[in-house]
Amino acid sequence: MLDFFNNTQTIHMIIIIGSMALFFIGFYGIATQKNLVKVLVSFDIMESALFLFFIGLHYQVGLVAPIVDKNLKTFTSMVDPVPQAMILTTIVIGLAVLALGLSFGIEYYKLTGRNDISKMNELRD
Amino acid sequence: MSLGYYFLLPVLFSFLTPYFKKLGSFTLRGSSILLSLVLFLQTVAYVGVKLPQISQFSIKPPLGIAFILDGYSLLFLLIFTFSALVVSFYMYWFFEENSGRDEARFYVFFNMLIAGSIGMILSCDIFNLYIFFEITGICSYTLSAFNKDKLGLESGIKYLIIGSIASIFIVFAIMLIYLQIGTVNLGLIAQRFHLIDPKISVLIVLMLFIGFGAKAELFPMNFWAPDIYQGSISSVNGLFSSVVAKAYLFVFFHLFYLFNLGSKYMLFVMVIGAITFLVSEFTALNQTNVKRLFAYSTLGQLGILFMALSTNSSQTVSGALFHLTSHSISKLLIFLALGILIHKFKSAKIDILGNFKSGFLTIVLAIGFLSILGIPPFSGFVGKILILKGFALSQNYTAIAFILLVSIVEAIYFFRLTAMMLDKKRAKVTVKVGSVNYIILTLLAVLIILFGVYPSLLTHYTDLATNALLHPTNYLNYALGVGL
Amino acid sequence: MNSIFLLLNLLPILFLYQFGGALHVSLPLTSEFTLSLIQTPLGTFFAYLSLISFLLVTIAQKSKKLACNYYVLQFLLSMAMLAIVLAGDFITFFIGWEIMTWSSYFLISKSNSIDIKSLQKYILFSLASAFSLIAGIVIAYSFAHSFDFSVISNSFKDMPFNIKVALIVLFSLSFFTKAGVIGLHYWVVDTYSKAPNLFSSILSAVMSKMGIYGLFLVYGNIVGYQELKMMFGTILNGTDFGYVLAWIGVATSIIATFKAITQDEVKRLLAYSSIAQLGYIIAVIGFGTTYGVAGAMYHTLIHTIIKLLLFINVAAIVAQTGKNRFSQLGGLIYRTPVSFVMLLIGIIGLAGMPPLGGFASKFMMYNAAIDTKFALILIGMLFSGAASFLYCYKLVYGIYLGHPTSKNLETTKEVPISYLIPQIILALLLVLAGTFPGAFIKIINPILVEFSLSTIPYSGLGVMNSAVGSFNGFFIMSAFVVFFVLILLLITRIKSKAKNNLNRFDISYCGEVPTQDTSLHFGFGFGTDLYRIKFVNAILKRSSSSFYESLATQTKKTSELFSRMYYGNIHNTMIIILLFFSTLFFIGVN
Amino acid sequence: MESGFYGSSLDGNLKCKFEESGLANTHEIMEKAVRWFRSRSIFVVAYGTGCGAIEMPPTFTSRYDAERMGVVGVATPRQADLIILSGYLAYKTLRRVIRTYEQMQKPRYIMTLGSCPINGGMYWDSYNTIKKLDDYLPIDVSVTGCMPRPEAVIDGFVLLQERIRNGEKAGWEKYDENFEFYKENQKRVLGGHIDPSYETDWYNLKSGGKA
Amino acid sequence: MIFQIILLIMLAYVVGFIYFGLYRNITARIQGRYGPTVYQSFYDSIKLFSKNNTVSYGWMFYLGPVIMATGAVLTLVLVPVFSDSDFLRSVTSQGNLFVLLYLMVLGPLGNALAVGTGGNPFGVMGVVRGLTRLIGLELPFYIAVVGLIIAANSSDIVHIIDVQKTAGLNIINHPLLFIGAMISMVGFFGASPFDIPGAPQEVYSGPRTEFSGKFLALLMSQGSLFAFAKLVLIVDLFLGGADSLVMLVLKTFTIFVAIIFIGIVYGRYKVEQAVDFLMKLPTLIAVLGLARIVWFG
Repeated sequence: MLDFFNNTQTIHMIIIIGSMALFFIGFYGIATQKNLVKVLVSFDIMESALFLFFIGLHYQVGLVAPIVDKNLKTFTSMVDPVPQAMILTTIVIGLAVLALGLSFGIEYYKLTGRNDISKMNELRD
Repeated sequence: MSLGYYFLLPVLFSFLTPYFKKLGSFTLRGSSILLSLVLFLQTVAYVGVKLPQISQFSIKPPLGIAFILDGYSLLFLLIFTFSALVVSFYMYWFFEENSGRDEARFYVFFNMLIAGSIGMILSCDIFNLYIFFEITGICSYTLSAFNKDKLGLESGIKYLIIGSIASIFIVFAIMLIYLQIGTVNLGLIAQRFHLIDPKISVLIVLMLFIGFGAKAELFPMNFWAPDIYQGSISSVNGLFSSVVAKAYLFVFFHLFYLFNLGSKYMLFVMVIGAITFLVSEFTALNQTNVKRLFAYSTLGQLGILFMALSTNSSQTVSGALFHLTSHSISKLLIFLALGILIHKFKSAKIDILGNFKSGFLTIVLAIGFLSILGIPPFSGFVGKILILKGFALSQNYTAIAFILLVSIVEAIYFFRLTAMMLDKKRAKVTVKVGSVNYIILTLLAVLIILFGVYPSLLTHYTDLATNALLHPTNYLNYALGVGL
Repeated sequence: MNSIFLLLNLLPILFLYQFGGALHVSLPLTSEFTLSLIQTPLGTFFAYLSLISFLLVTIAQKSKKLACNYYVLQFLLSMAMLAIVLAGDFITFFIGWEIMTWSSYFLISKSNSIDIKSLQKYILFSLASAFSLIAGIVIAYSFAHSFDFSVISNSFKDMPFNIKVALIVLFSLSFFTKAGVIGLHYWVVDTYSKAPNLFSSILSAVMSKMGIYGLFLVYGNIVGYQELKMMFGTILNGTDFGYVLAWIGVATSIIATFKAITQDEVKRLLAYSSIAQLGYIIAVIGFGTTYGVAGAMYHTLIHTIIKLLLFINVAAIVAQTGKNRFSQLGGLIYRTPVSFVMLLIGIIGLAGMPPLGGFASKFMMYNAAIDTKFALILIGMLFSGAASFLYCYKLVYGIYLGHPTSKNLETTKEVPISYLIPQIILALLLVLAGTFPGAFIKIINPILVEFSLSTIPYSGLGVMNSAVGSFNGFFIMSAFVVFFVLILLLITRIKSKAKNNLNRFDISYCGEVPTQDTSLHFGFGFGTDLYRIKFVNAILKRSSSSFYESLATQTKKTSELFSRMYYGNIHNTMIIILLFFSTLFFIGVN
Repeated sequence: MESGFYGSSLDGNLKCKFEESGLANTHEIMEKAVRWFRSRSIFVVAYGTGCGAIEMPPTFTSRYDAERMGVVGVATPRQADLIILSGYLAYKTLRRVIRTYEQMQKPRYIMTLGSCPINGGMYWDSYNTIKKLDDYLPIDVSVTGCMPRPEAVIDGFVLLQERIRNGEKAGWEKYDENFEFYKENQKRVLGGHIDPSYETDWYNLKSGGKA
Repeated sequence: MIFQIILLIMLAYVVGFIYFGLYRNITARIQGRYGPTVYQSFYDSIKLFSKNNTVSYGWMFYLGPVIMATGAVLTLVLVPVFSDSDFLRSVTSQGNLFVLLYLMVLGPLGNALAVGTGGNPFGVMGVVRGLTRLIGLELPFYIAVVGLIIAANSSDIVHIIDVQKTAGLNIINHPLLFIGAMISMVGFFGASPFDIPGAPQEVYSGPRTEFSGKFLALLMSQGSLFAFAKLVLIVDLFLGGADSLVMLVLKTFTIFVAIIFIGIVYGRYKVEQAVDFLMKLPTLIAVLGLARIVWFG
C-alpha cells in the first residue's frame, strides 16, 4: 500500500495535484479577495505552491537532500541542488516583498483606515 | 574593470548610505553623484572596446554566473548610467529645496535600483535575471512610495501587487524551463528551447510575456502604470520612464530574440504594441494631471518601441533603439523640468502648471515635446524616420499609417501643453531655475539637438546594438563559455 | 536688432546670387541619409521669392519693437524655406518642412490675439500635412531605396500603379493642406487672422507657396507631367488628373471667394482671398501644359507680391488705429493717402485688372485652360474672378473710404515710413509686372525646360505671348496712362466751380442731416445680399468646421472611453491580467 | 459769384480771352447756347408734400409726358436743377426742403404747386405750416390752383424754360445775394436749431470732425 | 493713329448719344408717350457740363469718373470696329478678348472708389448691388465668350471675325451662346430687369447719388462710349463685324433695339432674383452652347 506512494511517479503526481490545488487557492484568493492582507497572503500561497511544485518535482525516491554531511556518499545520490538554492533565494525575496507590502499596508491603514484594494482609487484624473 | 562592479558598487554605496548620512547631507548627495559618475565613466570606457565583454564569477559559464556586455546592453548601459547621473544631480537640488525629507531612504533604493536595472541587462542567467528583476521591483515600489502620503502609499501598494503577479509568472516560467531543460543559463536555454514540448513552450513564453509585459507596461496590463507615475515624485517618474521601463523592455526583447520565437509571436507583439500605442495616446488626451499625461505618453512610446522592435528587421530595430534613446533623454528632460514646476506650484494640474513664466523652461520643454513627437531637427525625428523607413523597406504600410495617424493624436496634447506655455493671457508666475538644473536641462536639450543634427554619433551604437540583438551568436558563444 | 537681421536676411540672397545656379552641396547626416542642396531653376525662383519677401517684411518690422527671439525664429523660418526649395532629397525637404512648421508655430504664438484653439488648429493641420508627406516619402523610399529626388523620379515609372496613385495622393494632400485647399483650409483663416499682423504676410505670401512648390516638385519633377499623362489618360486636350485637380482648385477659389466677401475682419477676408487665389494656381498646376505651368508660376509670383503688399498695408493700419474690422474702420483715405494708394494698387492687382500684373497672370491661366479646352474650369475661374471684385471693393471701402466709424480714426496719422517702403517696392513690382509681362517669360522658360515642356516664345519685354493670343502690357499701360491724363486735363479744364473738400456730412441723405452718431459706414452691410442668393447661400451656410468639430468631439469621446479603462482599480487590473493570460493560454495551446 | 445767368459755365479766363480778341459776340452766342441747353434739360426732384404730390405722376407719365420737353425726374438733389414743392410745408418739412435745396447744384430753381406755399391756403391759421414760402426760399415759378392740373404744371415748366432761355435773374441768385435775410427768416421758424450750411472744411481741418 | 482714335471717339460719342436718345424715345413710344427728342441725352450732357457748381469730396472722388471714362475709352480703342480695314488695327492687336473682359469692369470699379469716397451709404449700397449682380451677369457672357474663343482657338477678336467669314456667322453657328450673351448684355446696359444697382426709389439712384455737374456729364458721356464699344464687341463676336460705317450702324442698332425690347417689357428684379435667374436659365443655355463646342465642335 505504502509502496505505492514510494514511487517517484506517484509522488510527482501528488505534488503536481497538490501544488496546483494550492496554486489555484491562491489564484482564487487574489481574484476574489479585496483585503490587502488577504491578497498578500494569497500571493504567498501561490508562491509556496510554486516552491512545493518545483522542489517536489526534483525529488526522486532514493535520493537524499544535497546537504554535505555523512549521509551523502556520492553526488549522484542526491537531488539536484540548483532548485533548492533557487527556491531558497526566491523565498527570501518573497519574504522581503511580503514584508514591504505589509508595511505599506500598515502605513496606509494608519493614514486612511482602509485596506480594501479595490477602493484604493484616489490616484485618478 | 570587471562588469561585476556595476552591481557591486551601487550595492556597496547603498549599504554605506547610513554612514554617509552621518557625514552630512552633502556627502550623502555627493556619494550618489560620485557613484553615478563612476558608473557612467566606466561605461564610457567600454565604448570602443571589442564587444562582447564577459565577467565570470568563480565558475565559467554555462555552469557559473557571468555578466555579459554586448552591443545591445552597452546602449542600455549608457542610457541607464547617464540617466542615473542626471537624476542624482537633480536630486541634489531636490533635497536642497525639500530639506527634511528622508534622503537616506531615497539614496539606498536609488542606488539599488541602478544596481538592479544594470544587473538585469548584464546578467546572462535567467535566475539571476529574476533576482535583479525583483531588486529593481522592490526598489521601485519603495521609490514610488517615497512620498509617504496616501497617494504615494497607494501607488507603492499597487506597484507591489502588480510586481508580485509578474514575479509569480516569471518564477513559474523559470521553473518550467528548468524542469524542461535543466539549466538557467540563457545560452543553453536559447540553444535547447526548440526541444521543449510546444505546449509547454507556449506556456513558458506566455508566462514570460505576461511577467515582463506587465512590468513593461503593455496593454492590457498597464492600467496601473499611470497611477504609479501620479503617486511618485517626478524625478522617480523620470527614472521609471527612462530606466526601469526600458530595462524590462530590454529583457523582453533580449529573451524574445534569444529564444528565436517565430513570426506568429512577432505579429502578436506588434499588434499588442500598436494597441498600447493607440489606447495610451487617446487616453492621454483626456488628462488634467501632467504626471498621468506623461505616463500615458510613455506608455504610447513604449507601444511604438514594441511595434518596431518586434519586426526582426535590422533597419526598424535600429531605428527603434535610436528612438528609445531619444525618448529616454526627452522624457527625463520633461519629467525633471516638470518637477521644478510641480515643486513651485505644489500641484500637478495642467491648468495650474501652465501659468509659469520662464523662457528657459519653455524652450527646453518645447524641445522635449518636439523631440518626442519626432519633429526635426531633434533626435526623435531620426528615430521615427528610421522606424518608418524600416517599416517601408518591409513594405508594412499599415504600420506606417498607424504610427503616423496616432502621432497626430499625440500631437494634440503635446501642442496643447505648448500652447498653454506660450499663452500670454494666463497669469504668469516667474519660476527661477537653479544653476544645477540649468546645467542638466541644458545638457539634455543639447543632447537632443545634437543627436538630431548629428545622428551618426548615436547610430553607430544603435547599429551595434541591433546587430547584437538580432544576431546573438557572439553572445551565445560567450554565454556558453565557448572559447573562454 | 532689426538692422542686424536685415543684413542677415540679405546674406542668403547675395549668397544665392553669387552661386548663380551652380549650388550643389551634400552633407552626410548618417550612413543612410545625406542632406543635399541643389539649385534648380524652380527652386531658385521660389528661393528668391521667399528670401525677398522676408527681407521686405523685416524692413516693415523696423517700427515694431520685437524681441530678439522673434527675429531668430523668423530667420530660422526663412532658412527652413530655403532648405525646402533648394533641397535635393526628401530628407532635407522634410527637415526644412518641419522646421518651418514649428518655427512658424512659435512665431504665431507671439501674437496677442491668438488663442489655444487656433494654435492647435494650425499645428495639427501642419503636422497632418507633414505626416502625409513623410508617409509618401517612406513609401517612395521603399521602392527607390533612396531619398534622392532624381533616384525616386527615375524609379517612379517602375512602381505599381496603386503605389503611384497613393504617392500622388499623399503628397498632394500634404501640399494641399499647406496651400489651404477647400476642406483642408480649416486652419488657414484663423491662423492668418490671428497671427502677428506682419507675420500673416509671410504665412499667406510665402508659406502657402511652399505648398505650391511642393506640388510643382511632385508633379513636375518627381512624377513628371509626361508620366501623369501616361498614368491617367487624357480628357479633351489635357490630362484626367489635371481635370480633377482643376475642379478642386476652382471649387476652392469659388467657395473661398464667397466666404471672403462675408467676413467682417480684415485679415480673415485676406485669408479667404489667399485661399481663393491659391485655388487658381492649383486649378492650373495639373494641366501639364506649358501655359498651365507658366500660369501657375506667374500667379504664384503675383500673389506673393499682392498678399505681401496687402497684409503689410493692413498690418500698418491695424498698428496705427488698433482696429481690425471693417465695421470699426473707414474714412482713412485723407488721413493715410499713401497707404490708400498702395492698397488700391494691391486690389487692382488682386482683382486681375489689366494694367497691373494681376491681369497678366490671370491671362496666362485662362489661356492654359483654353489650350486644354477645359472650358468649364475657365468659366469657374472667371466666375470666381467676377465675385472677387466684391471683396476687393470691400477691402478698400471698408478701410479707407466711407466714413470714419470712430473719433480716433479722424486723427490718425500716416503710417510709419518703414511700413511704406516695402509697400512702395511691391507696388512698383506689381506695376512693372503688368507693364513688362514678357520679362517673366525669360524667368519661366528654364523652369519649363526643367519640366521638359515646350518653352514660350519671347517677343519683347512688354508682350505676353500665349497659345491663343497675346497682349502688349506696355501698350495697355501707356494707353491707360495717356487716356487718363488726357481725360483728367479735359475735366479739369471745365471750371464748373468744383466745390472741393465738402464736409463729409454734406451728403444727399433724403433731406436729413447726418451727425457724428449716424451710422454712415456701410462696412458691415457688404455681402448680405449674397445670403439671399440660393446658390451662394448654399455655399455660405456650409462649413468644413462642423466636420472637424465633430471629428474633435469623436476623438474626445474615444479618449473618454479609453480613459474609463484606467480607473485605478488594482483588483480589477489583476483579474484582467489573469484573464488575459488564460485567454492567451487557451488560444496558444490550441 | 459772377453776374449773368449762365454763371461760370465758361471759364472766366476764356471769357476774357474772347473779349480781348474781339470775339465778345462769340461769347454771347455760347452764352445763349448754354441757356438754351439748360432750358431743354431740366432734372426735377419732386418733393411731394401736400395734396399736389398726386398731380406729379400724371405729369411725368404717358398722358401728359413732361419728358418730351426735357423735364425728367431724378432721385437726388445733387443731380437736380429744379425742386417741385407740391403743397404746404410744415416747419419740419421746411428743414428738409432747405437741406435739399442747398444740396442742389447751381443753377437751381424752385417751383411750387397750389396756393399753400404762396399764402398758406387753407392752412392760413395753422400753427406749424409756412404761410409764405418765398420768405424762406426763393421761388422761381408758382403754379396756382388748388390743386393745379398737370396742364398747369406743364405750363409752369414752359414758363420756367422761357425764363431760363431769356436769362432772367433766378431765385438762386437772390438766395445768394440775400443769404442773411433768408437765414434770419428760417431761424425764426426753425428756432435755434438751424441746420449747418457746411461752410467748414472738414477734410482739411487738423483737429477734424467739427462741422 | 491718333487722328483715327479721335475720330473713333467722336463717332462713338455721337452714335452712343443718339442711341441713348433713341432708347428713351422708343421706350416712350412703347409706353404710349411722345417721348423726348433723339438728342435729349446730348442736351442733358451739355447742361450738366455747364453747371455752375459740382460737388467733390476730395481727389479720389474727382478721379473716379476719370478712371471710368479711361476704361471706356480704352475698351473702345481696343475693340476692332471695322472688320476689313486697317482702321486702328495696330492698336487693337495689342489687346485681346480677355483684356476687354476685364477692362469692361475696370471703369465701374474705379468709379466705385469715388462713390465710396463720397461717403454716401446709398451710393455704396448701389455699388454693392452692382457688384453682386455682376456675379450672375457676367456668367452667361463669359461662357459665351469662352465658347467663341475655344471655337476659334484664339482670343484675338480679329481672328474671331475672320473665322466667321469662312465658317458662317456665330449667331447662326452658336445661337445658344448668342442668347446667353444677349441676356447678359441687357444687364450690362443697365436695362430692366437687371437695373437694380441704380434704382432711384430704393437706393437714391445708387452709385450716382453724389455725382453732379461735370462728373455726372462725364459719366453719361463715357456711358455712351462704353455702350457703343459693347455693341461693337457683340457685333464683332456674333455678327462677323462690320466692314463699313453703314453696316456698323445697322448691326449695332439691331442689337441695340433687341436689347431695348428685352429690357422694356420687364419689371425690376431684386438683386438676388437677378443673380438667381442669371445663374439658371441663361447660364444653362450658354453652357449647352459651350458643351456643343467643346465636346461636339
